[in-house]
Amino acid sequence: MSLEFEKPLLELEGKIDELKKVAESGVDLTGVVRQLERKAEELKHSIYSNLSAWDRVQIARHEQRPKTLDYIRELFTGFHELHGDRHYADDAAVVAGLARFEGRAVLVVGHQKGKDTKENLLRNFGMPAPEGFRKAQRLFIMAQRFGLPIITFVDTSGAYPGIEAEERGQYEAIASSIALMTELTVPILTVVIGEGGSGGALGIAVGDRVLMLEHSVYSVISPEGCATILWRDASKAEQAAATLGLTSETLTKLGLVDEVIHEPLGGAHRDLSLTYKAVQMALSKHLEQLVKLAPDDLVQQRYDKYRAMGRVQREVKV
Amino acid sequence: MSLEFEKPLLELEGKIDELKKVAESGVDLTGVVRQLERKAEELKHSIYSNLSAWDRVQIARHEQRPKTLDYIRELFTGFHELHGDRHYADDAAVVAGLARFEGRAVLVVGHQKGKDTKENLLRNFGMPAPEGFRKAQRLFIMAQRFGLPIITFVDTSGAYPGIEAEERGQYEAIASSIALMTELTVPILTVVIGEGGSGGALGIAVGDRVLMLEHSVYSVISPEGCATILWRDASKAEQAAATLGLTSETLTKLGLVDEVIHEPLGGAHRDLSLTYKAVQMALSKHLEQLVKLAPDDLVQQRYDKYRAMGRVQREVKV
Amino acid sequence: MSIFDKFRKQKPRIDSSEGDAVPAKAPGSDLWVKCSGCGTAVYKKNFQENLKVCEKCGHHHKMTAQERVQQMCDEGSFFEWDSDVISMDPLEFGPEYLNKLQQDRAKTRLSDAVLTGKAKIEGLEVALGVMDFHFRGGSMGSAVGEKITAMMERALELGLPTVMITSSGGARMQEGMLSLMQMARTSAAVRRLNKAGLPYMCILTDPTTAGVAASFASLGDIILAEPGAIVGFSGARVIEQTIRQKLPPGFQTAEFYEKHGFVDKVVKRVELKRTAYELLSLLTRPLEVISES
Amino acid sequence: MSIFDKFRKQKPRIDSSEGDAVPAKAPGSDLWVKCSGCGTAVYKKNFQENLKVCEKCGHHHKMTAQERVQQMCDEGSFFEWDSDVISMDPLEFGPEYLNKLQQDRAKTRLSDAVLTGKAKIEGLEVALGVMDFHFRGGSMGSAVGEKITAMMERALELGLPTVMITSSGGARMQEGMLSLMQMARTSAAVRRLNKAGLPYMCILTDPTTAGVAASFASLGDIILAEPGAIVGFSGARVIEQTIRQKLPPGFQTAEFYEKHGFVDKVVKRVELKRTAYELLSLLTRPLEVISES
Ligand SMILES: [Zn+2]
Ligand SMILES: [Zn+2]
Repeated sequence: MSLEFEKPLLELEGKIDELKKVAESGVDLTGVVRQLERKAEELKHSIYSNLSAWDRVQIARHEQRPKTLDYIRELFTGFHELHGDRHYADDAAVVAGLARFEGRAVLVVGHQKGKDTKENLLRNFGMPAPEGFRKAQRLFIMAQRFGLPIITFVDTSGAYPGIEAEERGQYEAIASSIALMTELTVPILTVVIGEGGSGGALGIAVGDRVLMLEHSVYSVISPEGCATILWRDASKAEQAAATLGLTSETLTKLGLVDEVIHEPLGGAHRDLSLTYKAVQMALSKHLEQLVKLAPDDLVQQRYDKYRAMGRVQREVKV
Repeated sequence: MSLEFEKPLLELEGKIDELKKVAESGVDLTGVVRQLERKAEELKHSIYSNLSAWDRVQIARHEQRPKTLDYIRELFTGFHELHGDRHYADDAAVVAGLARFEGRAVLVVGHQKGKDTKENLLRNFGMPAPEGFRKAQRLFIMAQRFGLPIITFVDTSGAYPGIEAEERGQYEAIASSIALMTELTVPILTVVIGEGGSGGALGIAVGDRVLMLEHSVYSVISPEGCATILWRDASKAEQAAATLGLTSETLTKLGLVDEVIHEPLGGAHRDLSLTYKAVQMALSKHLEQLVKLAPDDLVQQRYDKYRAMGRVQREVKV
Repeated sequence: MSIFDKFRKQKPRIDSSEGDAVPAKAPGSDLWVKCSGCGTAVYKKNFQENLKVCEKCGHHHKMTAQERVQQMCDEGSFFEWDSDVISMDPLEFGPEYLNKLQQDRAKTRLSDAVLTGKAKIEGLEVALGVMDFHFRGGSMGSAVGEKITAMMERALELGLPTVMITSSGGARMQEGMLSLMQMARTSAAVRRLNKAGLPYMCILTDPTTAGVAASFASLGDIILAEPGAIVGFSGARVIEQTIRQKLPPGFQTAEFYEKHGFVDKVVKRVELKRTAYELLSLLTRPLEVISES
Repeated sequence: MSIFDKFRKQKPRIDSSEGDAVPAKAPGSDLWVKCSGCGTAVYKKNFQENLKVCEKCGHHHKMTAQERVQQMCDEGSFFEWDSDVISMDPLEFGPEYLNKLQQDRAKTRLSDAVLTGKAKIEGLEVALGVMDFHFRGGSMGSAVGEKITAMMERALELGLPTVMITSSGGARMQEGMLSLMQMARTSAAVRRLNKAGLPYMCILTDPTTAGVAASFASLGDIILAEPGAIVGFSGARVIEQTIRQKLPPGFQTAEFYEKHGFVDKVVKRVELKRTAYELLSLLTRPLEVISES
């Protein structure tokens, strides 16, 4: 999968590879190659330091971008996935389980998109059914019982919009998940690692700290959905993305995101180990701070944090 | 519907009615009628004071026996039925709602069998699906939040044994309902008004006081089921009924039932207003006692009560 | 005197909206409205006296927040809170959005899509929130979230039960993620009511969907709904696009959700006040013998 | 030295049962058993070394309680509780029932269908209950309920996590309603563990149905199950009679219930000890860095 805005770079990189192959047969192209490599490096910088909101959306949705299970594999030890909501089903769009992060027992929960079509079908493209939120709730309560911090990874285009999901109370599942997270007495750390899609994201994303990878996006509605509503034209998604304020910078400015985790040049998928390291360090720092808080303080601070999220004014009547 | 053991009495009563009709046309039959009436009264006593366990099963299952909604209509005011488990469905085999009993706000929950085929189909013959138990649980928790006593009416042949009920975790629904009832901080009064069928009954029948109408039955397995297992012959249900200890007397002796509510001669359906009055008085008495207890004492006493339910001995090894 | 005449006395900010019913186009059409359920033309006076419920088909038309207050509260008992809280333009959508807000404020005489305050229902004091679909489709931005959260916090201070009458298409897109966060903010406030043992009742009216359905609207101790009200998370159009087939009739109605276990009771508008009162009394006045009416 | 030889040293009460596998009928059949999953004849020594799991088809055969202790606990760490608690005949079923109990006590060397005690799993001290299907089909009467409840109360006193390995057809009919009440009794004890923040783990083995499934077996903080174990409330025969059709393949298996959301994880017998240990450690030793094996 190549992204539109990366094409000039990829073409140049392709040319360099070709020249290198030719060079292997004895022709001396060192100078030319070096020159092109410098050019590629410049191009890379100019492309990636001027990413539009829509470019970000593309990166956030990139199939090769690390997913929840990648982070679990790389940053956690002894992970045991736990299944089921104890009511109806196990939803593979949400993975959850116990594991250790830097030796500390925690509950990990995250949306899981697939890396290919087969996995996407299994996991319904990471779009949770009500059972996904209810599995999370069940395990949140268990984590609370045993005093385990909770780490959630957000990566979904949204809750699944299907007949059966509606029948089984998609809205109720999201609401009760959000409400539960506001009152849990254990630390909650959330990282938006890819796409944060509306209520389906928020259902597992009410945290004491909400972190966000630099090129992730988090939006009240998909750019396509927004464009359809505003201009009755889904192809104007690019324009919608620009207005929705879905980037990590804007969300930080609005006070909705606590820290942006910087990504390697070109996005997380271009240097996985750097990405994992960055996420680990961020988690580690915040977790260490949060576990020091008394449960009552934690809950009060979380309440105050969300209480402050709004921009209103008092109307002056003339 | 006439019961087998009642037939001689019903025949005699029919004969008396006939004679009375004849008498209306001028013939003096006063003496004969009076004699037969005396005989009928004696027969009634002799029949109803010698009811076998199997006779009881017949009375307990009688279509005209008062059902949960009858008690709600007669003993409660301002009943508002509340629907749904907030997860999957509303189960009509279990009715639940808020109402007042002698002016006091309470939660009422009960199995509801039908009085005819149509209602039986709607209510699945009073056999709960998992959603019935989960509706009860949701409302138990609400009652606890607001300090409302809980009154449950038990009348089911058992939890529904179907594919979908199993898929949706019938066993889990019953278990969590039982467990919840053991720890609720509000008074729980249970009345077995008809058939108490195994786990499907117990799922709403863990009470601080368990009352039982005289001719109700409460059994670990249906007599038919027991006969099938013991003798591979469902028609030996009568024999099984006798051995299962399912009558109110036996259960009182075993310490599993706190009070037997006496029924009119011939069973509850033969004198409804007497029955309602008797149930009301029993509920009133016990409720008054229970509301005086502090929540912690209530829970502790309930624990102790169930803790004591067992007959074991220490084996003396020789 | 119609119910709305009464309201006029009580509060001046009456909206003459016909809800989703439209003025009939015949001559003298200002006296008639056309039912959006069955198309029947109804004499406007009767329509309003009947609480905007069609006498023929029973369709419950949308009400303004003020009409709702009139319907649900004892006369003269409503005292408004936060009437001056308005939204800003945090994403700089620009004057178009601000103008629309201004227009809707003028049209509805509300500061945003919810009216909050203290009121009495059959003598029982409650905190009351009423959403109004006529204000930006009842969408929830910062102002709606703020007013609802503040209302619940006041209910907590005053020890009042809370009644929330909802009508909303969901989050307000133009306020972006701030809008989404109102779901968490309001839900957190509901849980404080729960913890304090104060009853919280939701009354879902047409429509209650998306971000509002998925937050405070489905967290009630008791959830009532008006007949035919559309409830749900995803909109019908989005679902149809996803599954590429038409939705079954009755899908996502109040009755559908009662059957599926998410609504305690579907209650006709005419019975709503009494029902709400009786249920709230059961939770707040446990020992009182109340009269049956 | 096979795992069962070890057990013999540790405790004398070894049951030579083959679980549901049957001795093959060929000459020298005492050396061979036939897998009840695929019918393959397996060399008995291998069968037992493989924890009674068929090497060919993976079928998990029933184990005795003592074998289970041997499999799950550190050598020599098991200390039995309430070994002398036996049921009575409260309904006066008569000598036939009492004789059967006596026979099963002799056969299984258990006082009733559950073995309880204190043990160590990879060094972690736990309260452990193991049901044995060979004793009256694992049915739950007063003795089973008493031993399980007492075990949990001891776990509460000692502050130990509890592991309950289930195998049962349900309530014990011959003890009537006293048997049913064991569901409430044991469930109440589980909730005390919950309140104290002590982990409670259920491990469902074949079969775990009816009254046991519908009480303590489904109340675990974590619920593991062995592959292929039948779980459920109603028996397959009863359901088939009710719906008058055959049940689908795989119905009511551990895998079925994992898919339907009621089992956290299906775990092969060979991995059970390590998995149980790791999960319990996560709940009881939150700050410890444990080694991966
Ligand atoms: Zn109409
Ligand atoms: Zn095999």
